[in-house]
Amino acid sequence: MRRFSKEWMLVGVFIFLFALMSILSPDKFLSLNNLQSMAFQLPEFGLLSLAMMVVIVTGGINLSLTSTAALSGIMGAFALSIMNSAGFDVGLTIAVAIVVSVLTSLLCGLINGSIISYIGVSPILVTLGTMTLFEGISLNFTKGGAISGFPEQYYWFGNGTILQIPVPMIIFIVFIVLTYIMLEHTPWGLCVYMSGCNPLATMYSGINVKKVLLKVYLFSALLTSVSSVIMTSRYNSAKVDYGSSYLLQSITAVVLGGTNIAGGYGKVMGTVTATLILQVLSSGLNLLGVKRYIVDVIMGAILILILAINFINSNIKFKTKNKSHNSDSNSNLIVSLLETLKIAKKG
Amino acid sequence: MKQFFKKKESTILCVLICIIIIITLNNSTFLRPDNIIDMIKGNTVLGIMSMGMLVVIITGGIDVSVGAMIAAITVIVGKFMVNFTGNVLLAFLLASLSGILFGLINGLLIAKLKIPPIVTTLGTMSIINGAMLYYTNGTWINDIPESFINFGKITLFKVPDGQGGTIGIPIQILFFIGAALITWIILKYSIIGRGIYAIGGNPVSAERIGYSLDKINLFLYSYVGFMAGIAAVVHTSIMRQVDPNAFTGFELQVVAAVVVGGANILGGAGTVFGTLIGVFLMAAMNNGLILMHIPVFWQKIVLGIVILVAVSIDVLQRKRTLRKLAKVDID
Amino acid sequence: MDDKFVVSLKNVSKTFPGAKVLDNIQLQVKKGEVHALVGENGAGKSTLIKILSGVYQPDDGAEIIINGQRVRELTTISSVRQGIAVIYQDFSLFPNLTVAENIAISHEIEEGSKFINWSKIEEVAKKAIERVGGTISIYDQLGSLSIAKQQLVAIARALVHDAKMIIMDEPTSSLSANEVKLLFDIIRSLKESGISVLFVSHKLEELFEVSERFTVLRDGKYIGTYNADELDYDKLISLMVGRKLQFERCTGNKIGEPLFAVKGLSKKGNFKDISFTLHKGEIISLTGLVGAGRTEVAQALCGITSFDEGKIILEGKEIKINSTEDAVENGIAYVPENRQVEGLVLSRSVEDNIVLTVLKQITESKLLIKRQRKREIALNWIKKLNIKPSSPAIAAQNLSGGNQQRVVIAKWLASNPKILIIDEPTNGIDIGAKTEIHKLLRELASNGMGIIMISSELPEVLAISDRIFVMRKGKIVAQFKGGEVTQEEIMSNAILNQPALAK
Amino acid sequence: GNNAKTTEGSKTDETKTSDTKADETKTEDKKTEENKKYTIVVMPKLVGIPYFNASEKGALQAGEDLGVEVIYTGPTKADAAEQVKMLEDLISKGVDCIAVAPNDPAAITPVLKKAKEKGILVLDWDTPADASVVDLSVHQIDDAEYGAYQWDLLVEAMGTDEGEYAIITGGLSAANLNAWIDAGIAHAKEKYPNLKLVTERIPSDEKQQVAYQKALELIKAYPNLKGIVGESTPAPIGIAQAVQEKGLQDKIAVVGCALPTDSKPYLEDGSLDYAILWDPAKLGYLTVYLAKMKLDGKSPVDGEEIPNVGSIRVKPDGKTIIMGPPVVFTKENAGNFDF
Ligand SMILES: Nc1ncnc2c1ncn2[C@@H]1O[C@H](COP(=O)(O)OP(=O)(O)OP(=O)(O)O)[C@@H](O)[C@H]1O
Ligand SMILES: Nc1ncnc2c1ncn2[C@@H]1O[C@H](COP(=O)(O)OP(=O)(O)OP(=O)(O)O)[C@@H](O)[C@H]1O
Ligand SMILES: [Mg+2]
Ligand SMILES: [Mg+2]
Repeated sequence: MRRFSKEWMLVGVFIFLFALMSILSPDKFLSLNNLQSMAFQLPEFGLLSLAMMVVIVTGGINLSLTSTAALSGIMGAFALSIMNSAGFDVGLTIAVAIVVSVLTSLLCGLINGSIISYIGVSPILVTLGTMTLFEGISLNFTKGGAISGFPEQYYWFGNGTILQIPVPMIIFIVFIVLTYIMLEHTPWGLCVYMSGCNPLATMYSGINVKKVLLKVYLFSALLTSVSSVIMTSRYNSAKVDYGSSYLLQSITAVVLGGTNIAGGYGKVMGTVTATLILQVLSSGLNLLGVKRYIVDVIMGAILILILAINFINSNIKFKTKNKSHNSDSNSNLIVSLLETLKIAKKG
Repeated sequence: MKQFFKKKESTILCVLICIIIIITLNNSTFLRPDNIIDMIKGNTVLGIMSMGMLVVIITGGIDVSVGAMIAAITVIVGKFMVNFTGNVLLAFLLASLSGILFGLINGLLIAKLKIPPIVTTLGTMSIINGAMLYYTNGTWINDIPESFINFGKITLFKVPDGQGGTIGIPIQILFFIGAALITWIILKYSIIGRGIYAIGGNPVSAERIGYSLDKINLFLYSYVGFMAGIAAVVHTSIMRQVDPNAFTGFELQVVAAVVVGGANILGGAGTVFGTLIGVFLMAAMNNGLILMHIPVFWQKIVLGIVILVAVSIDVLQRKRTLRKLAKVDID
Repeated sequence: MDDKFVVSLKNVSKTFPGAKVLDNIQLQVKKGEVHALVGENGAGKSTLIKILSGVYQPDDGAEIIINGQRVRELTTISSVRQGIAVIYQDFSLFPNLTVAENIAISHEIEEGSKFINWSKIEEVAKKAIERVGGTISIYDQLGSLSIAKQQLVAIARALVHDAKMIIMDEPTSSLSANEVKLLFDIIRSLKESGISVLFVSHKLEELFEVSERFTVLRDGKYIGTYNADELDYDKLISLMVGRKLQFERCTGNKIGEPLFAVKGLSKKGNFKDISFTLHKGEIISLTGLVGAGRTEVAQALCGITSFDEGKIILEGKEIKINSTEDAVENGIAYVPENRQVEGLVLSRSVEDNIVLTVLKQITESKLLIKRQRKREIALNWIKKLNIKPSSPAIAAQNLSGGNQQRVVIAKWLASNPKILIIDEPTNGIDIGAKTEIHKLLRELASNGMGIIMISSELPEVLAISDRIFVMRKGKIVAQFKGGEVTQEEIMSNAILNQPALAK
Repeated sequence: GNNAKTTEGSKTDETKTSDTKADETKTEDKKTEENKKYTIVVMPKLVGIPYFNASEKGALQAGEDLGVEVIYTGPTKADAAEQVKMLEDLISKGVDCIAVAPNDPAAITPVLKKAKEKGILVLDWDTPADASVVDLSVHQIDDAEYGAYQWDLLVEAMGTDEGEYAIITGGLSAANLNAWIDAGIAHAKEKYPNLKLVTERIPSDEKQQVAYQKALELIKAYPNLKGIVGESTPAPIGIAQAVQEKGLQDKIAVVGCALPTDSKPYLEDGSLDYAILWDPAKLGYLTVYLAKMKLDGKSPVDGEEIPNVGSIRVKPDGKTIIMGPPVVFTKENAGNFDF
């Protein structure tokens, strides 16, 4: 039960913040307009956070996330603008562009994944290298400029709506469900979690851990490419630094979502809720006209606060002697807590 | 141990030497004393901060708030100097104190609330940076007192600059050397230093033999803050102006230098020597690419590939020695 | 207070969330005695030790008297200062530090110095290593040592302290006969110099060899303290488990046709010229000293490491095994010797651990996991192997050693292997569980499975093997039929350098 | 004095947001009373850099003078994605006019279109957005002219129109910097064919420290270097510092766009020859002024005299406004400015 509570507490925080913002600026925050615009903004970042999460669950990290997204967007954008100006059929152009985007991203994922799993270099080092490398390639292709000149119809992916629901949101939901199923309902997902906890024992059990890991980076790359398609469509262009500020933000969202930074634990629901929280905060505070810097301060404080609440929460649980199965560190924690409780009692 | 760590750093050292040779063959200016001195001076802030980052990384932690801390401290010290005095000693004192204070906050959160270091410092990064920018609105501080600027211009013993003239060693480099030395002594000769390695290797056992994780964490993150303070003053003494935005994205550079230098991001391993190699590798790459006249659009590609190749060779090398290692002595 | 006792514990209880692990325990260790603490897996021995060493705090009401003085609160450091040194079951060493540092660091801390005196560290470490008779270089990194050597280091570390009592939690679990002998010599010399030893082991012969008094725990409860002469083997067992148990030689089954053969397997620096044939329904043992290269052979056979030369033949056909995946596909299962690291994903549930080898069986149309099927399989094996607690959702790390081992075995049996390679199957497992595992192995063999058991524990080897291979320095040096050989014969082959008289 | 004003402004902002309904109705009443208290958003590429701080002052001043509410806000990083998000939130908030300095023109086209659909007046300032979506385009200067002017001054400072020079820019992907540089290079190709650019423009991440280091490296990599152009405000300062340290004031000419207060110490000893910029405060003022004018249904005309700004030029398309020629800051006049 304890494991669920972390995620549900986040949901609680989300509801609280949502309600708070609604009360503070009822006419604006709850307007269809604002809800829609939040739903337009969330997906690109949400997808990147999911992409980061699957990697963090294996105990890795992907610093090349945003530069992969940029490179993939730029390649897709090239395809779009070249074929568009050459007068190809629009449907074909868009299809080719998306395929190019996805393939570029998968290639990036393949490079990351194979060096990490088959050579065995630690993820932070590999992605540090590829982050620079992909950015360099993007720069070399674009010379720093933006690629634009897309067909009108491409605009739809990032800006269209179906029954008032933004298209990117629909895409996002599809991929949330896909990621959820992949991680929590397939053998591959089980292997991801198992090897995130203990790759050696997983390998000893006859699982090809390297393949599992490679697939994680490929899956992460897939999510990245979807995000990049949405971004290029929303910004109607592609450029080397689009979304560069998402890198640390996505790590923030993932850890806020309860994922263990050391690997082995992390739920789709947690990460998605965390991105929702960040979105509501940023839009809500913007609507209230709070200075951007103060928004940063509040975000940082919320991050620490939520994790602190998590900590206190698990302590209260302990006091009421709920049956729980703690991880090693938690049991240490409980021991130390016991001590403090004891001291408190004596004193 | 000596042998083991030497082995761990030897690959990256070889890569550094190769790069130096390649650059020098292309442009002999690279090894000219004035270039070397400029290069080190330009990277003192990175170097000093890497020493702080090294100790946390050895314990398996990380501090991504370093950029925000340095920026905030440059502002604090800058404002102080503009409004009160350009006394160098006071500047260092104030900087160290504010750095230690920032670090203590990180340390307390990590030790007492058991929030993972990366999360804590992501949070404090955002808070410190936001608060500092709210306060300054990004405005530069220009009127740094003359006395402090003069301090920044001090050079020590002249050495030939390779062009017939002489060049002095800038005072900033001394601080870099000092930071490296102190860190080395702490890691090598102090009980707490061994505790840092012990925690990185096996935190549960470290507690069992009597180390207090909380105390060490408090010390560690304060130490990082202290280094940030020193780095901030050194930076201001070089730039003579304070730009509150000068350190965005700096944390990644620091982490990069430390991990490329062979420190294990999971904790347990890392040396001052290795980190120095990491810093020099980054510095040499940045410097050398321009000296070699490599077009700017290729520079990141080259840098990325060098990092990938360096770390891959390192791992392959270690794997091979491990495979060759005889486990059983057969008659 | 009674000055006879170094340590006297009374009314010690310990409650973990959800479980009372110790219930009113008492323990009194006399000065200069070797005191055995015995009990089945999960009886609470390690927990009691952790209380003594200050790692855990007991529940209220406990009375702890050390050296005649009542102690209010024990912390790790005050425990060391009171003269209690511990060799933990999991060693508690630092893999990233050198042997010298591992041995001497805690000494320095205890002395309260702020800086390190390297020459002193080396001196202290050297002395300690000499004392345990090791040939270990103090400059080696601990992580690069074998488990056996690490254990020696852990022992050496405990000796450094100016201890009044040394607690050893299963110190012999991965030591070879020679090293055990050495350890006992050390224990005797400690005793002579007035130092008490609290000794935990599941190897009863060892206990009787050195211990003077026994304290028996069962299910967290205190059963009693006995002098060695009051006890014999059977009585001790019945006190521990509440019933009678004994290693009985299980007679061999009808042995079927050849199942699996290894021909001329060699790997530089690991093993050489390994050849043997395993038949259906047969249990063969690979025995020898720790470090003879048995684990290396097993790992090569199941794709964890590679080999340079040789053939592996399964049911008459040569097979290639390049990965653990290949091994599983060919029906080869390997239960590794270090279950905490290699055998289990400790923080995941028992269920997840068990189904890891049978992912195909629990997926529907190769895509999604069928939760119900997964649960069924797990429950089935939990029941079959009597794993306790029987909840499939509990994390593996919360099980005691013996039950953890059962989970590993369950995982492999679930995959329905043709060949089971099992490395030190009963290492750190209590006598009751041991016999059950032996029975289980026998039963599996009688159903036609071929079993290769790697074990350093000779009584066990003698009890269940059909054939016994002795390895020494990477080679098979002797081969015996089960039941036709004595411990002494095997030992002499494992140790000596002259060719053995094979029967 | 100005700082105090900003804090004051934000304070009123905050009180308003946290105020009770009564207050809000009061403001609303006021609004109907005056009937035309416009809300104008002025969004820079990013907040918290000196240049855009200066323009904030001007914009807020104009708001005060003209009786309109000016919201000056922008992302904390020069990231197009962040800018789009903020624009979306502001559209939800409901404003009368958005004037934006795009980090990337193409990226904000969709969101600007959305704004127009909602009936919001759309302007660009500082950096042009997609011409088809804006109602007015406020330029401090004509990009091509500005680039050419910088290169002319470079040649003047070098004292010769032949020799090697290099460029250090803020970032490779900054559209307006690229436009100036491209214009400058094109101009040089025509007018000074013997001027040789030694390497591609070098990025400095908008940091003085990086520009300083890159300049040192350039000086060594190209020993015959006679001039360096620095684009983006921190760059010329960093370059000048490098030149000063190496004592090359007389050998290497440095020009670029920089704020006068920052560049003063370097202008004084000649390590920085010319800083060329306009008054960002005026640009902010002009933007708000024109926005108000447009909201009132009027259009600016060529040569019109704007209070506190001066006369402006209007391009033939009727919607591109140019504030006027840049100011050149030198050792003599740098002290007269306060930005
Ligand atoms: N931190 C903990 N939280 C909950 N239960 C625990 C914890 N540590 C141990 N236990 C439980 O306490 C019981 C006693 O464990 P302990 O390790 O003391 O047994 P042991 O006698 O040393 O067994 P073994 O011989 O297998 O080592 C076991 O049932 C175990 O599952
Ligand atoms: N990295 C290493 N460096 C040096 N020696 C090593 C290393 N790893 C293992 N050894 C040595 O190799 C030998 C083989 O160890 P291992 O425990 O695998 O043998 P084994 O015959 O399987 O023993 P057992 O199964 O009884 O534990 C040991 O002597 C060990 O000390
Ligand atoms: Mg135990
Ligand atoms: Mg072995």
